[in-house]
Amino acid sequence: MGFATEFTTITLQELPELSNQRKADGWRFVQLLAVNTDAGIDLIYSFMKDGLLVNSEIKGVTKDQTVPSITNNFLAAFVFENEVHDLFGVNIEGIAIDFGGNFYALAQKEPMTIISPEQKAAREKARKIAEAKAAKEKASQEAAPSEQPAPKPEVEQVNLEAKLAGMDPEKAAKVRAAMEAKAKKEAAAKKSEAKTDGEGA
Amino acid sequence: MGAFKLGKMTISGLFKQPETVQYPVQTKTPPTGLKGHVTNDVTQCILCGICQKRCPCGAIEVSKPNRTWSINRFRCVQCGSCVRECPKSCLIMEPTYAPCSTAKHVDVFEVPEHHKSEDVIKTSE
Amino acid sequence: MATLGMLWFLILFPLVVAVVLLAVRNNQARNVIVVASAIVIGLASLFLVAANLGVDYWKPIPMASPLVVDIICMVLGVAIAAVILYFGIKYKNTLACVLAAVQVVGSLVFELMFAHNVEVTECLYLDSLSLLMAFIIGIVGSGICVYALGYMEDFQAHQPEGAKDRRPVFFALMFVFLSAMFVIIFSNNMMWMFTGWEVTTVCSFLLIGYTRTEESLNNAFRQIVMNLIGGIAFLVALYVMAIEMGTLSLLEFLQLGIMYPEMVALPACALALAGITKAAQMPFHTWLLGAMVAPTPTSALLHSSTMVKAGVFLLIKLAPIFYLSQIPSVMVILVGGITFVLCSFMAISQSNAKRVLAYSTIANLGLIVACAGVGTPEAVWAACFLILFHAIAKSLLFLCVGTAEHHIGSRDIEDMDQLFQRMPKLARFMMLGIMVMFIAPFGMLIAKWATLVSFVEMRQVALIVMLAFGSAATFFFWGKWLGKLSAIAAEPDNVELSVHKSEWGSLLLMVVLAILSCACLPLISQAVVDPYIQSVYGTRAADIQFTNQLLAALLAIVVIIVLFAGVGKQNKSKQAQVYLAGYSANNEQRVFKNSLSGTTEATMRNWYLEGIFGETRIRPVGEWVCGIIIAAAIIISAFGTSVIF
Amino acid sequence: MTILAVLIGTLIFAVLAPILGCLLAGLDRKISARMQGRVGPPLLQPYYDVRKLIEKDDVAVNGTERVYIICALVFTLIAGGIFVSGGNLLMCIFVLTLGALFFILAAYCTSSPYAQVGASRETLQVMSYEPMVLFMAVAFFMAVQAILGMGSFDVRAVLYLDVPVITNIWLVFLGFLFVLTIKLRKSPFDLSYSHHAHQEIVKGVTTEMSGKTLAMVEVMHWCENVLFMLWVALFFVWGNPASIILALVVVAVVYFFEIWIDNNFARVKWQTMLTSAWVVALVAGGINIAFLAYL
Amino acid sequence: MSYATKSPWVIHYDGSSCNGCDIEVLAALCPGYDVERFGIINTGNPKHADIFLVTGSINEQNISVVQEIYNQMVEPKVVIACGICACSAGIFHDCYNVIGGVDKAIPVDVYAPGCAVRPEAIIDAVVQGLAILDEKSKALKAQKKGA
Amino acid sequence: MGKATIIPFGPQHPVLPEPLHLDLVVEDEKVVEAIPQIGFVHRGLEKLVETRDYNQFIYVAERICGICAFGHSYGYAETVERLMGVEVPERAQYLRVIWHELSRVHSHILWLGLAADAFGYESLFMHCWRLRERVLDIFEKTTGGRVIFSVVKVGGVVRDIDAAQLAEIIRVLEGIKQDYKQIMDAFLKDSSVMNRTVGVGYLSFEDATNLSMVGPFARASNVPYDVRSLGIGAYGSLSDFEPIVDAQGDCYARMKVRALEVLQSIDIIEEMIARIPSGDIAVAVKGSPADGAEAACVVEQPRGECYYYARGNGSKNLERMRMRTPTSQNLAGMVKALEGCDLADVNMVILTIDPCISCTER
Ligand code: SF4
Ligand code: SF4
Ligand code: SF4
Ligand code: SF4
Ligand code: SF4
Ligand code: SF4
Ligand code: SF4
Ligand code: SF4
Repeated sequence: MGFATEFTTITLQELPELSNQRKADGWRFVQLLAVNTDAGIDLIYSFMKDGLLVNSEIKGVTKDQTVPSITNNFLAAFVFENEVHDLFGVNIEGIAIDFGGNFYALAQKEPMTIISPEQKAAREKARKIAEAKAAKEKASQEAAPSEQPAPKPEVEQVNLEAKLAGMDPEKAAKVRAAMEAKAKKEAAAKKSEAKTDGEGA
Repeated sequence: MGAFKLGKMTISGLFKQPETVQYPVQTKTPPTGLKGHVTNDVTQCILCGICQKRCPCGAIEVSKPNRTWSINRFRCVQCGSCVRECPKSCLIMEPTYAPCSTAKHVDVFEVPEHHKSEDVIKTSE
Repeated sequence: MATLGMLWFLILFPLVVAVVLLAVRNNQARNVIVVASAIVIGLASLFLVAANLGVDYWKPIPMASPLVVDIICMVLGVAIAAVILYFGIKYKNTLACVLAAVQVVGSLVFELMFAHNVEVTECLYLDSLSLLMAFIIGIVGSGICVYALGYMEDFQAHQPEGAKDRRPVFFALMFVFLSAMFVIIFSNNMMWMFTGWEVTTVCSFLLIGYTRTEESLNNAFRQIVMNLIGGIAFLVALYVMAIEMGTLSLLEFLQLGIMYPEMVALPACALALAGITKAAQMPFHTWLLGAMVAPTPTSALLHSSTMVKAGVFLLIKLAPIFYLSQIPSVMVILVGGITFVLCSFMAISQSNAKRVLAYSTIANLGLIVACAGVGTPEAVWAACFLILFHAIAKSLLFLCVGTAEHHIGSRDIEDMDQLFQRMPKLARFMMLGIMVMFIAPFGMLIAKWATLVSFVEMRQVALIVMLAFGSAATFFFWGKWLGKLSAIAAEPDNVELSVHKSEWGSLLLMVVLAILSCACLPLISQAVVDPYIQSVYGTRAADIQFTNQLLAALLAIVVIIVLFAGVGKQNKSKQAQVYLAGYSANNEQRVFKNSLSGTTEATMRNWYLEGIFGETRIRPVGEWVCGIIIAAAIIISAFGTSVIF
Repeated sequence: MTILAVLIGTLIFAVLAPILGCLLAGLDRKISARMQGRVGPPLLQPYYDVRKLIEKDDVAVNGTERVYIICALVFTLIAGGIFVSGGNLLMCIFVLTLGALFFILAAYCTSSPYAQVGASRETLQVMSYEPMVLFMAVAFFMAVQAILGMGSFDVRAVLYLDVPVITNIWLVFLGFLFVLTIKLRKSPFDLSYSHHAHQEIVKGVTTEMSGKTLAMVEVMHWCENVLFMLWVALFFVWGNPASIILALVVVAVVYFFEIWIDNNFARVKWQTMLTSAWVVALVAGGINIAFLAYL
Repeated sequence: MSYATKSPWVIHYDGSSCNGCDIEVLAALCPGYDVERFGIINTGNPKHADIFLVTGSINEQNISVVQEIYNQMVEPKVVIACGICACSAGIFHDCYNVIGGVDKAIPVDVYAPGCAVRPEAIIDAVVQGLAILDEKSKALKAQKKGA
Repeated sequence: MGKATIIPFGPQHPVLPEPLHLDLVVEDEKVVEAIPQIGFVHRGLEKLVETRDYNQFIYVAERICGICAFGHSYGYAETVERLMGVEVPERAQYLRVIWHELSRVHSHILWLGLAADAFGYESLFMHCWRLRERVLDIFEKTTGGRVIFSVVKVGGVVRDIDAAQLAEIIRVLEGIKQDYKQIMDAFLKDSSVMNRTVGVGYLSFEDATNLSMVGPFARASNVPYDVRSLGIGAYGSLSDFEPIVDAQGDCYARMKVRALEVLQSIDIIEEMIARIPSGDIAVAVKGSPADGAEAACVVEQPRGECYYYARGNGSKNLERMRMRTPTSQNLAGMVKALEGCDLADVNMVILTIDPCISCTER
């Protein structure tokens, strides 16, 4: 038996159908996970049969949408559905063993949806890299992609401001201070990282 | 089925030397590479800060202005990545674990000035 | 002659009171009458006991059977049958009707055709056993009557609006019942005894059916049917006695029996059957369980600490015959032993306090029956003490349960959590009652000990085995109840302040009796029980050395002091929380956080071991085995008798 | 037997039993440890434990618990006293049972879920071993009767025997050894509370006890254990003083055997305990007694 | 020396440990190190314990549990934080549901570092804890006498 | 009849090595209802990917749990390697399997010990842990740590095991095997143990498949699923691998499956050691996972299949890292198996899924 993974995208409406189908065909429920993205929460349902691991992804579920529970078919999902509800704030309806938002006692509500400055920065950086890469590729086909220069602090600043606009002023100030320190460190770190990466081989 | 399946082992236990390491009277000889605690051979350290950056716990703090290298042993998880990443190989994983204490503290090492260090940075730049 | 007067007084006075009570409808007046007459009866019986303490001889009181009494007996017999027939027809119970008809015809025929030929010269008698019984009936029985006053008031208050107040009948019945009991224990003339026997049956029938609910009627009929069977057996014995032996005197019968044990096998078996039905032994034990629907605890109490005692009383009287006569002895021993062990087992599976008490009653009666069956002096000694302690402790317990029921609204043991705090005094009384029932150094266990010794000496292996297992079960069901009561937690409401004075009075009486009887065990042995044994067997019997009795009494006093003076106080230690796995919500009240983020109270339910000791498993076994034993014994003895004659 | 003798016996027992019991417990832990391939605590560890418990702060769930425990301890000592003074074996058993009842009540009175479940189990344990213990006493009586011609429950009767009672009642002795494991609270019958191995009911009966109360419980168990060993010895003593040595050897062997059992069994559930103890009692006790009765 | 030091009974609670430290605590009780040599017994019941071994860090949900167990222990008592998580929350210190080391919930007497904490370290920590236990025990005695 | 006995079970409870709470409703010690609650160990470590780069996060990953710590670092590395398309040198793959199987040996023996403790067999518990100590010694000698090793890195491993040490491992394992067989006898043939395990906590094959159970828990209900048979990494080079299954479905079967897996693992280790190739133990890993790249992988932990998922965002920090551990999958089966067992069996049944709350909640 070999092992293979597959990623597919489905819509929210197709979920019950998928769950029924998988049940009928004797697939094993592997897991449910959520990823917080700008567009909403991605839900990934994984099923497995004969070494084939299929991950079906529902992109960008928003707060006002309700996701039907699949515990009618796969009871084992109750753990993950409760978890996704508590940590990501996804509304899941009809969980067989529903802890009603008390699966975890948490300091913050829906902690996984809070976009930390680090995550923000990382996404930003990734976007820059991607942009730069695209630009480079366009500019010259023969050059192999190489290390990017560190993102310009100004650009980051702009982005940050945009993000902070919505926050309450006190918090925003804090974040801003943190970001400044972060940016400075980042700049220093970028250099050392480049170096060690080179030496690591 | 049957009883006293462990009978032989329990009886023979009476006549055998127990396998207990009678610490602290007796100590095991630490094998090489035992993850005990991290120390810094400060004569080599160039305060580059790589260890600080690599540490997944933020247990190390390198201060260039004060010329100190400090480690919070109550935060270090002995992952050894600082040791592996230190460019000067001045970090050593000692095979003895950090002592217990009634209060948490940070171990601070003063890093003396040494000329060579400047060269190293230059060459590697 | 003074004694004779006393006996008559004890028999007749309650009857008079009963008649008066029937007429009185005023609560106040009834209270006064009941209390006063109870005191009179109590004092009279006390006086009787005091005056005759240490009678170690048969004390037949010469008095020819007055014709009046015979006629009264006959009339009563007919009246009883009439009552039963009336209810039997009214509620369409054919079996009861048939049995009643059989009985009334049988007894009429007997009296008209045979009884006249037999002259009984001493109709009443007195010995130490009767004294003991008189003490129990006079003190415990009348104490119950007093208790019933307060109890029935609450009971009436709980009844639906406009329900008929039948309390006059109720109290009249109680006193008739007392009178009938006195008749049973004092009569040498078996005819009289039989009449008293039937009167108790009917009184209890009426008391059980008091509420006239379907359940109570069913149970009342079960009682009457079973006891009529016993009555008919009694009648059979009378026939045999009159026809074959030409006597109706208990004393003569016993003397004859001792001389010719084979000859009396059949009447002994028949009388034993009568005793067994009355003492609610398997397979007839269900009537006593059914009796528990009667107003708690009044009639239950009559049944448990007095009426059933009539059955064992008769059997103990017959003990010397059992000692010599094989067949009835084996039957009584086995039925008693099996009843003891199986009912002790079944008590484990009960959570209704009254049913536990009922099973325990049946079990203990079983033990007494077995002792009677063994028939040695030692066994009889033990049986006497079993009767005494059982009567006192059980009535105390029934009273406690009744009072608790009225104040916590349930007779379920599961609802008696923390009674120790909710009803501090009552709980201690109950705990004392329970301890007297099952644990050394208290009376019941000392008596059981004597039982064991007598069994060992008689090499009754089966009985030893049954006793050992039955006692173990006894420990379990009492122990767990005791535990329920003793629990302490934050439960501030003391709900016992509204208990009636009359109830406290009777409770206190029982407690004092219980304490005295335990503490004075050696004295009672010497003053009452030993003389009886001496009179019957010509030897002294106590199997338990005096020092051991004394030691037991001393220890009992220690425990009582601890119970009433030692426990329940806050000492100087700091208050600690109980361990709730680190997840308390309100530790004082044993409330913890639950899985769904709410709170739950940690509660404790006793064990019932339904799968092992459940009624449905055990009952059929007991009923069949005992039924077959009885049938076999009677058939064999009947056959044997016919061969002899 | 006079009350005075019991009193003196109790005093002697109260002094000696804790000392012997403590040493026995220490030995037990030492040997168990070795059976488990480890070193184990010092011999006097039980003594240190109790001393420590006495030093602990005085804390209780309610004031009643300790009263019950004091009673339990006192009755255990009296039971020992009755035995030591050569008194009635049945009385000794009954008084010990009274002690057990108070121990159970102490647990119930706390209204702690774990202590109460422990108490229920303890009650069940008493129910399980009680028949066999009674049979032991009965068999003792009958054995004395068979040897002397006159039965007696008195412990001191052994002094007049010319053969030990074991000769007549070895089957009962075996049955008694079986329930002894329950009484000693050893695996597989350590249901109500266990000295070791973690239990689903925490510390069962003793869950709520601490400090001095717990210390008393420990001492009580030492005394109980000594008393049980005396019971064992009873089977092997006769008129000859040398028999005491034999009895001591047997006691040592029996105790060692119990330790070994303790280290070789999983804890059973109550169903198994109840049925096995009763079956053993019925078979060992019943047969042996029947034998004595009809032969 | 008070007897407290000769019979230190422990209770272990797993705060939000990764199990690494838990099993080392258990391992210390097992033949490999056999801390019963010092009279240590793992009681599992706060009422019987003198030393509280906590592994793992404190979070929203277990803080009350740790506090309750601590409160139910009878004086004199000592708390030992076993492992980095218990000392300072270590690698998890910036997790959203982690409050911090055990000292955020109850007073800690000895910190035993290590990830996972080694059985030897636990033994060392207990030995250090015994000195503290002894002091507390003496203080309690003095206070009792005074009262 | 009357009310029920309601007992709070955990979070602090001597038989639960980890915090877990149950509201237990029992009658005569028979469990009528058991509602579990977790959440006492939840730290939220998946979110740490935002502050640790993918190299550092491996130290977080192995601290998901200290028992199969190695498995987590291995699974994590494997997933990230898939994400970034890194080819791991063969020797490193073999070394990973050796350590991983050693972890299984230690974990199963540990579990057997805990099981023995659960049914009140203290000396058996002690002997299990005595043996386990020898496995830990191997770890200490080869990795420098007893329970958490930090020997895996993305791209390979950080330490090699030299030939002498490999021989030593074989020697120690043979020694363990001897003692272990006696212990296994006690588990599988001792009547008092069987009395406590046979028929307890039954889970049928249908239930096990319907509930998607994994690991020994499922295999004891005859579900022949073992990730190792998928042949990921060096497992692919095993001469033969058959998952150990048992049809009995009760606690005894689960014990048996685990007990036999210890021997199976020892065989695997021996085979790996015999065939280990020489060569590098790591490759250099450069760059960052691409934005939006996804990878998933499964690893057979001692407790069963563990699922890993990683998503990159173009930076050195992952966008999302997720582990679904065997315990969280098996919780549903545990609730099912608890139905109608005795109070005394509760800890036994809970233990037979070998719960690791730590990794369930992360
Ligand atoms: S100079 Fe080089 S070594 Fe020093 S901090 Fe900068 S990058 Fe690191
Ligand atoms: S030890 Fe704490 S501060 Fe340091 S990196 Fe880890 S989580 Fe952060
Ligand atoms: S060993 Fe690991 S945790 Fe400790 S200081 Fe070094 S990098 Fe940090
Ligand atoms: S990495 Fe090495 S040289 Fe650099 S600061 Fe740390 S210890 Fe010093
Ligand atoms: S408590 Fe119940 S049974 Fe008693 S009188 Fe009131 S209603 Fe009737
Ligand atoms: S408490 Fe636990 S670890 Fe300690 S001896 Fe008992 S079973 Fe073993
Ligand atoms: S210190 Fe390390 S081993 Fe201990 S609990 Fe924390 S992460 Fe786990
Ligand atoms: S399954 Fe358990 S042992 Fe394995 S990693 Fe998870 S928590 Fe640890």
